[in-house]
Amino acid sequence: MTVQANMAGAQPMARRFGAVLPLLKGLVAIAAVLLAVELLVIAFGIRPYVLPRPSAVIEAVLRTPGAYRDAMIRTGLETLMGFGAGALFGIWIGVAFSRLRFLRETIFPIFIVSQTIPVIAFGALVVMWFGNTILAKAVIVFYLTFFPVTVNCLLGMRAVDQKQVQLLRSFGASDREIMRKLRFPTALPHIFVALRIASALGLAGAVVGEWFGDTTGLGVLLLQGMYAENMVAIWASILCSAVLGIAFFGAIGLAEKRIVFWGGESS
Amino acid sequence: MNMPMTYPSTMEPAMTPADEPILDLRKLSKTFGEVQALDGVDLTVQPGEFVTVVGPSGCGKSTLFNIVSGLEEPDNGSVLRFEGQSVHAKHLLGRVSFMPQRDLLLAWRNVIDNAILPLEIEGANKAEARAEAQRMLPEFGLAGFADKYPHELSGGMRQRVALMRTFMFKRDLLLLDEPFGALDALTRTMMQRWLLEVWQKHKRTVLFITHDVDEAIFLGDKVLVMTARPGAIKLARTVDLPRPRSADLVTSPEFISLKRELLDAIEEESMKTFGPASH
Amino acid sequence: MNMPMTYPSTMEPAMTPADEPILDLRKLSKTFGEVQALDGVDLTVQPGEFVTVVGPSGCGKSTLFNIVSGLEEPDNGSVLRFEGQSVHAKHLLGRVSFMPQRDLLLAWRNVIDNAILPLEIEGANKAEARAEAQRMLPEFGLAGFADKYPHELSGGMRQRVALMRTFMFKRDLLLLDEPFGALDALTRTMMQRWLLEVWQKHKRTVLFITHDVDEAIFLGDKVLVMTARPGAIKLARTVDLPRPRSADLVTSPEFISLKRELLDAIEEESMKTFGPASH
Amino acid sequence: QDLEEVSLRLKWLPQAQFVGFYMAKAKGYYEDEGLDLTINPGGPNLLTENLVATGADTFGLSGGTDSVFAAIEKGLPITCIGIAHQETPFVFVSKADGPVQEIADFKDASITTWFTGANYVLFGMLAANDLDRSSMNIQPQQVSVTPFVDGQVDVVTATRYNEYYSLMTRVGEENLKRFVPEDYGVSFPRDTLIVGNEFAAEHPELVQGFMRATVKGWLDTFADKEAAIDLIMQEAPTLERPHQEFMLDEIEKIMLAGAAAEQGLFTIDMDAVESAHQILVDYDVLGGPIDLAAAFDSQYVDAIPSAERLPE
Amino acid sequence: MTYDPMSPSQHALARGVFGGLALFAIWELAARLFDLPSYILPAVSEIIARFWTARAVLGEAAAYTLGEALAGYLLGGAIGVALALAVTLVPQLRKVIVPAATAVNSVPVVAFSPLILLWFGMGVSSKIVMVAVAVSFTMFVSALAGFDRVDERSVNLMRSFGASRAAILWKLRLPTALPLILSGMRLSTVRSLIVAIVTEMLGAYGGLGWVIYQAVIVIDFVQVWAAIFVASIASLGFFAVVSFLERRLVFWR
Ligand SMILES: Nc1ncnc2c1ncn2[C@@H]1O[C@H](COP(=O)(O)OP(=O)(O)OP(=O)(O)O)[C@@H](O)[C@H]1O
Ligand SMILES: Nc1ncnc2c1ncn2[C@@H]1O[C@H](COP(=O)(O)OP(=O)(O)OP(=O)(O)O)[C@@H](O)[C@H]1O
Ligand SMILES: Cc1ncc(C[n+]2csc(CCO)c2C)c(N)n1
Ligand SMILES: [Mg+2]
Ligand SMILES: [Mg+2]
Repeated sequence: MTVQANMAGAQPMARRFGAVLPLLKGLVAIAAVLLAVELLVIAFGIRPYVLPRPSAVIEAVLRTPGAYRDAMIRTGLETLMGFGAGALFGIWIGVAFSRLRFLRETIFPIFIVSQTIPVIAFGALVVMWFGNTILAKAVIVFYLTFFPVTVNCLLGMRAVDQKQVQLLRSFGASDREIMRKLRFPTALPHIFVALRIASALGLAGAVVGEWFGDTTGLGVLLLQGMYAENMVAIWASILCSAVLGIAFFGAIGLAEKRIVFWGGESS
Repeated sequence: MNMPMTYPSTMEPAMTPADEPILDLRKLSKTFGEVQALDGVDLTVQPGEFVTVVGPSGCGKSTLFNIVSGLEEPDNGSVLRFEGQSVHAKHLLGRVSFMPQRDLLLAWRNVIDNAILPLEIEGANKAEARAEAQRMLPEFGLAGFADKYPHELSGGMRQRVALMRTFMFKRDLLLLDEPFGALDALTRTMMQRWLLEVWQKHKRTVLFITHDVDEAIFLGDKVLVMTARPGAIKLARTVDLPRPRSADLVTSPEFISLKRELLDAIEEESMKTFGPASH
Repeated sequence: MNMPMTYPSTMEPAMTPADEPILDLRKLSKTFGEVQALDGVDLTVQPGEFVTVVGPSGCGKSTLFNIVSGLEEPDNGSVLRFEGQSVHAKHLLGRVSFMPQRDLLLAWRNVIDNAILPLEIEGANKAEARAEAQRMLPEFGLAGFADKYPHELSGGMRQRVALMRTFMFKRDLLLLDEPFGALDALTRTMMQRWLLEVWQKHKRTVLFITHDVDEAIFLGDKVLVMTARPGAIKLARTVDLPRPRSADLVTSPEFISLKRELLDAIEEESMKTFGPASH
Repeated sequence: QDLEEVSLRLKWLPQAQFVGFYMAKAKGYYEDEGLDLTINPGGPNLLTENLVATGADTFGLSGGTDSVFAAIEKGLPITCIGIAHQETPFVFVSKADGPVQEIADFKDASITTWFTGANYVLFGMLAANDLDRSSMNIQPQQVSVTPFVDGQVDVVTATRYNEYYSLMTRVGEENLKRFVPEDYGVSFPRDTLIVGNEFAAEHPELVQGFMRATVKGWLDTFADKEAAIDLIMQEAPTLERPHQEFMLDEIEKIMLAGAAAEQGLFTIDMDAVESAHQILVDYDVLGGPIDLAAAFDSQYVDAIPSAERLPE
Repeated sequence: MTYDPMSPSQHALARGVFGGLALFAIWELAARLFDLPSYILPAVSEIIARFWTARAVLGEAAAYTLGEALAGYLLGGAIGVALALAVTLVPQLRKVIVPAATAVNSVPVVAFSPLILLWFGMGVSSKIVMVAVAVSFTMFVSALAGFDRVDERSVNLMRSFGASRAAILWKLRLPTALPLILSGMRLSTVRSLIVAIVTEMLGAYGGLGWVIYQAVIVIDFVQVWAAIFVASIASLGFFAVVSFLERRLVFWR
């Protein structure tokens, strides 16, 4: 019993520490990798065109830190807006679809087909409809993120143990209550899996969205580097994308740990 | 020590308002498409009684419970009377305490919140429900575990939480569908003894499904043996063993002779299911 | 009918080449990091003997089996003798037939191909192995199920396939770890009787883990009770009941008195695990 | 003062090639003309003509005469109101010590070019020099000039202000040989200013104002290139300044070449337009001749005296 | 009586077809009613008519793109499974490879496109590499989840039969992971085509992306939409084929 009490006390601390430690480890690991690449490039005399020295890339970022910071903020914001809306809509439509079979069976196939269309192919349409606003990018991110969320939300709701539904019904629960107290929580782990997938997709959407004529953002920097054949600039943009991507992924992971604390295995 | 002795079947008439059984099933049948699960079950349960049901796998025990808890409607022609009134099964939703074969705890709710789930659905005040559950914890051997989540509990503990949830849903009739089926034999013995203690204190009517003849005799005032599918009541035996019952009861001669009789009846039915192909 | 009567322990000396036990464990211990799972197990098994082991949950039964099947090395200082020779555990890999707690059938193999898995690994001719398995099917109650896949079988059938797989791996010593643990009480009874038949025909040595005292007595020539963790042998009792054993044995006085004795020993140990907190 | 909200869609991302527009905006010239102008960059797979035609943008700096022809042929309601690049901004480049020394050597060479307009320039050059391109090895060119640098390609296409700079820095100008289209009888004016027909019909005065402000912006740019480069570096800080400086020098030359040398910036040289048009008709890129008089409207540039369109 | 809204109704297919047709009808109506020019939104009938007139070009482009996508898909699948296998067989590698793969995956694949185009040129190889990069992570994650599902007790059982590591890999680990590997393969189909098309649009010698790119330049938006439709159909076809294979191979589900 005392052991358990100790454990209970130690847990929050371990949790807090547990969040920082991997971060620290990760940073050390990244530094090590960069150093290794640096040495490799120098040792083998790899042409900057094939692979520039990491130090040169970092130097490029530090030369115009404002530009990279603004780009990251802009791309990050686009992703965040579209992702937030996509996640909410994805869940909402997933819940609706799980209840309204007619709607699901009529509209879901269209959603599926829509996801086979590469966004870049109708960039012009997006610009025509939404202009060169941050909204346009958010819409693209939204388009890419809501679908996996809906799919997994449905999947998660289907994963509900029919016996648990019956139990709740035997307590006199309404469909609404069953949705709130059982189906949705059961679907949460699946939804988080989708969110993780969607975060990478959404970021890609934001970057591609910026290729449709935009002034700031990582996609813009990437294009600029690409057409000027500026390898250092390309790598700098990739580095920033990586930082942003990892941050998103990590944030979702943290949220998942907090929200789906039970680990997703239901009984 | 002598009060409990007189507790079971002998006390029934005194406890019932007017000799009225709490549950009365007649010619209860249930067909799923091609499969006839139940065929003319006749069964009465008196208030305060502990009735155990044994029967071969797939004979329709869970189906019977699903009907009594309101989850399924029986076939036409079946008679289902509850607390003296003829009712449709669906009217029983929310009126009996049902504990399914597995614990079915919600992984995202801690012990307390799992236990108060039925009260929450009833619309009870959450804080009050929690306080009440807190008070009940020690009795269910869960003192100090209020804030634990199901994945932090052993199988026996989870089962106790599920039982507590069932008890918190204060209905006169408790349906327990193999609550100890998933536990190992030793943990199971512990849980049986404990269940009897709790039951004796709470004085509820219990209908209890099990596969285990020892368990059926050890717990019940009355043991029902079901036939192979389609299920019906093959045999009903009153258990005239004194309460409180202790572990060494299982080696007493009365116990053994009752066990013998029930085993024979079950074996006969089991053979029908197993058939000769499976030895 | 009288030949089998004389079959069990009384026959042992005659069957053993030179009084040599097939398995001989002395001071066997096993520690996992902080946890001491086994502490000085002493155990001998004679050829042809059916030894059953009962003990509270987590007392180290599976660990014991893992060592004897060669999957884990015991701590230093443990003595492990197999067929008269002192061996390292790992040398036992492939030398005993091991059946784990669950059936662990491979979902993508049908009944026959699951059964011949160990022969395939031994490098046997597949066609021959299949033919042999075909011949064995009826005996295992699986006639006509050769081409079925595990998901098409009932729990009892799956368990029989797993047992058949174990028997096809022809080793002198069979280790069965709660083979019927997942089955319901009635199916279980059927399987026990059937196992005895198969065993008596194949004349193998069996070490059998169970939680169920009835099962341990019903099957065994000798019943071992293990202590709570760290596990050791608390009690060893020879079962002097005639073979073949029939179902009504469980209500015989000898059976009951042995059960009483074993139950008391187990309860004592169980209490240590359960502790007072959990009732 | 009520400003009309309008936008200009560029053909590409901010760089010195477009700095005159940024300059005009920074100096407030557009506001002076009653315009609240937003400059929208372009991108791959964006077509300026398309965005202007749909009204998504008011003005555009589009690909060039070739893309204007295509747009008119497809019925897009746009008009070209000025031409920025008076001569072909592309050159074809070979190695000074390589196998391609004169245009006749193109025959057996491996050539890459952009199939976004530059290909017609090349085809015209080859035809004008009696070379049969159907037997030649001409491949689409990728973003990178590295295949040329590495010797996998003999002739590469380069904009004079962009890829040529890369080639100079990587190979050295002395090691390069340029084939300038004008030297081979072909000229493709590019970087065309366009406007939507509806807008022009409703607000001719605003179109005129846009033109005036734009010209002023460019003249200021050429007058103080240092300030112009500062401006563009502010707009796109990750660009390389030396490259942008080089680009602006080249752009100045291209914008003030040909007819513009006399008549000033954004002159529409109909002779050059017609010759480019003829090449596209000859190659069946266009289904037939288009109405050039309707597609190219000089009134707005012509309304600004040449003297005001030329640097001092 | 126990109506489960999650299960498909018997009208599922009809409803799906109805939904598609309804969308097309609205689209067609909108395009005709508002007399939308093709550079805003061409009518469906126009697009479908183009299928026929441009069937040679579109068919060839689709084959080109499918070829790239398939090659990259197989390459990426092999890399993903091989990595997962390495991580499973050499547990020490897990701590290195999993975070590294996650980090690489956090970078949008398109961000690598300039590099890949620069390194591998405009030909099919750059498309194949891009698709492989995009597919390999999904496959790695799926395959790893599959290998992780392998029950240690089953491994022990095989060991007790005297099985070698290779036998355990072949007879146990791979088949256990197969369902998840295949579901990863199924999920990767659509993505492989999209990535191939996106990369083609940044520079290529052929393929649907290239057709789209060219069509935009000559302002032929009917062609753009026709190519998009073809891409959609190709994606769905690819998906259907892999789903079919999956059902065939993982019959025990
Ligand atoms: N919803 C249903 N649809 C079709 N058949 C059903 C349904 N529910 C139960 N059955 C069938 O009815 C029969 C009785 O099932 P039931 O679950 O009541 O048996 P049981 O006695 O509880 O078995 P067990 O001891 O294995 O729990 C079985 O053959 C089962 O397959
Ligand atoms: N690989 C291992 N690492 C650490 N601890 C282990 C390991 N294997 C077993 N243990 C511990 O050793 C003890 C004995 O476990 P074992 O599985 O042998 O018990 P058991 O008697 O088979 O239990 P059960 O009846 O539940 O099957 C347990 O406390 C268990 O947690
Ligand atoms: C300002 C600017 N305009 C055009 C090109 C050349 N170019 C030729 S093809 C193509 C698209 C990708 O294939 C581009 C951009 C350039 N480099 N920079
Ligand atoms: Mg049941
Ligand atoms: Mg065990």
